[in-house]
Amino acid sequence: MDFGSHAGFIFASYGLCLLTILALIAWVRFDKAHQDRSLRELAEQGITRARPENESKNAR
Amino acid sequence: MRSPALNLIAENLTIDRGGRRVFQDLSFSLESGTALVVTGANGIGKSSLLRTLAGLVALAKGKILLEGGEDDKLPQEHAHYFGHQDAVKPALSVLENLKFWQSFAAPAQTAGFTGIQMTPAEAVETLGIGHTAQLPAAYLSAGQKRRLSLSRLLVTPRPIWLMDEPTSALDKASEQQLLDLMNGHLTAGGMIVTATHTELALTNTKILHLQAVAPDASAPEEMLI
Amino acid sequence: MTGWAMALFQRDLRLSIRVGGSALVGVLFFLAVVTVIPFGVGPDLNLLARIGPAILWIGALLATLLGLDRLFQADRDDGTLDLMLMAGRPMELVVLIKCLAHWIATGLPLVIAAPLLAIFLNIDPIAMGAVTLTLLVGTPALTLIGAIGASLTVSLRRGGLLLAVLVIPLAIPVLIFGVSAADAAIHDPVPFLTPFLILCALSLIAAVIGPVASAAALRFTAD
Amino acid sequence: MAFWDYANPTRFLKLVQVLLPWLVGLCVIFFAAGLYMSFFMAPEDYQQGNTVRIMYIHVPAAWLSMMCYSVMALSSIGTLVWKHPLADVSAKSAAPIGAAFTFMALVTGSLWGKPMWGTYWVWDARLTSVLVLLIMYLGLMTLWRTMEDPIKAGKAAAVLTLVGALNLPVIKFSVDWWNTLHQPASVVRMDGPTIHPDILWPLMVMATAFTLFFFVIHLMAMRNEIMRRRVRALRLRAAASSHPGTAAATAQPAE
Repeated sequence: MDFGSHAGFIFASYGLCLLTILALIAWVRFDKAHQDRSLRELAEQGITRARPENESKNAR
Repeated sequence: MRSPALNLIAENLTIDRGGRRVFQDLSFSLESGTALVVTGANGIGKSSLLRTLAGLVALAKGKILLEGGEDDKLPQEHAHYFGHQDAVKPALSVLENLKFWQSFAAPAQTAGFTGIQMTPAEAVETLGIGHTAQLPAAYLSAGQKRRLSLSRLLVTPRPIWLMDEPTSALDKASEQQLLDLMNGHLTAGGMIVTATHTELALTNTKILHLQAVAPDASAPEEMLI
Repeated sequence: MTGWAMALFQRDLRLSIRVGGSALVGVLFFLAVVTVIPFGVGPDLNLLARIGPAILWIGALLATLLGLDRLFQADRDDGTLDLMLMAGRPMELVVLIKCLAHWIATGLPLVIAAPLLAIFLNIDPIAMGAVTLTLLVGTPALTLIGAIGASLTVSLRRGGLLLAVLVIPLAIPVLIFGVSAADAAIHDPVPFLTPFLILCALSLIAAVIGPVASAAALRFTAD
Repeated sequence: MAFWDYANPTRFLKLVQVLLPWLVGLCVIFFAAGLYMSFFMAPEDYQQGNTVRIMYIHVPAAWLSMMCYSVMALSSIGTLVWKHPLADVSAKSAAPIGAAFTFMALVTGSLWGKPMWGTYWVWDARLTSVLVLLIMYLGLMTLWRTMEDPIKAGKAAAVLTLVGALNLPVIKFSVDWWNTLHQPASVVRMDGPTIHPDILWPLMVMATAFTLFFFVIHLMAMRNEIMRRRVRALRLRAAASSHPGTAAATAQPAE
């Protein structure tokens, strides 16, 4: 299909949007991996959340 | 002697600072003419307790009441906070510094508290820095600045004094002077909450000892998050 | 003004006059900004006359931002801010009075210097008057809006730059109407009064929002 | 009330776990449909030719840049009024997403503008206020980064967000002083949309896709933020070691 003389602009816009969306996805993924790793490292040192689940329920 | 018209009550105070629980469920009450001496190891939260009573740190739980205080005022507006910082402006003269605080801080008059209001000149005279009255505060030594800061409590009568390490930067003679002032304040029906490492010879004291408890029993709410 | 308010006002004014000559630095910075612009755009006097009001306004905005970081920081550093919070006085009013004193010490000198700097920019007398008038009405708004940024960054060691970034978007409306009012006086696309009255309204709005937001921020960052 | 139950971060995380796959699936479907419609079904505009296709991403991005700020403003009220821990998290994690959408709206807007007006940038009301919005997003993100204590930073940012929310209409109004090159608003009108349904439908589908995408990323970012605060709290506890900073009090009279 033909997008006329402005095809460059159209593809550039869609491309840049795609890139931004991918960047957002990459950001949350990497951030998640990072926090997971930190939590794991802390857990290996024996530092975990001590508060049990049922207690947290009546905390609020 | 006099009826204890004032009663400072703290109920279940719980404080989190920077995502860390400083202390929890701390309760006490304090009557007119009594000093509460807060003791405990470094970093246990003595300063935080005083700043909480001063209304500077938000409570996570609990409340602070002042029975017999002025109705339209918060408890901290009946209190003077004498902390580590002097709040002295070097560019102003000693009297200018003091006159500002006298006009700026609202006095709190309550039944049972008979503390009198000194003029700035009398106050600096009382604390032995009368000869510096006209000098810019920049020329004062650390101890003199401390005393200038202390004279702030004398020019605006308020029944509660919150004093964090009041004796720091004071020599022996000034320390005795400070104790006399504090005892005078108690006799007048005021109350004092002080955090200190040194023994203070006060007339009528209660001790509040802060100590660490097991970590797991007291995870802050923030831990959830 | 009641006693405490007057005492605070006098104290702040005294402090800003005695400490470091903040007014002078502000005016010098203003002069420096106005001086460098012709080097950027060229010495064409007609062009300078046309963009002159804008240059003066931007200069005033930058000079105001420069002095704002000390508005609360000096008081926080020596513990005064804590005592002010528990003095039993409404913090919103305290902020308003501090802003007023700050504006008289740093903003008013800029307004007074504006006509002199206008000469460098080949601005004709009527426009000169208009710019000065808009600055007189508009710079308080800049200080009041800036107070929000100053109280948000009060606990940061080097908050000055961040303050500018946070405040500039909020200051854009003031800039727009200040410059359009001044422009309107020169080559009237609209009557002078319309943007000028909007500028007045913005200053009044800032006099409400600035102290309220700033007092809230100061309370939150107290501990 | 059910809503408050999910206010507990732990439960919130569970809810996210359940919700996320569905949202992701829906989002992908809507994106596929939207892209297909905007490329192959929507007609060329008789004036703008094929460049009108940029609208199908530009308008949703612009819409989300505003919606994201609204989410932050509401969360800020939650932070300041109810002191809700999740409100804080929500506002903080929305900021980068808002900045990304605003950036998208700006870039696509100027790529649309070049063939239409012959220039990448005009200082008209919408473009300018969107640029200001971007600066505000970035400023807020910086404020969050520079303050150590997340609670304090959250409160400071909440104040700024709300002031900014008041400021945005004023900016829009101020910048309207200049003539706007954009077309007047035509989607929302009292007598119904005036643009042709062939154009409107792809636009709606794309807008839904973008909105779903926002929620997916926002929930994931909130989850990350909750974990980040957990890590922080645990590290603080680790640092405090034997003295956890908790204290029991005994008040007794001295002899």
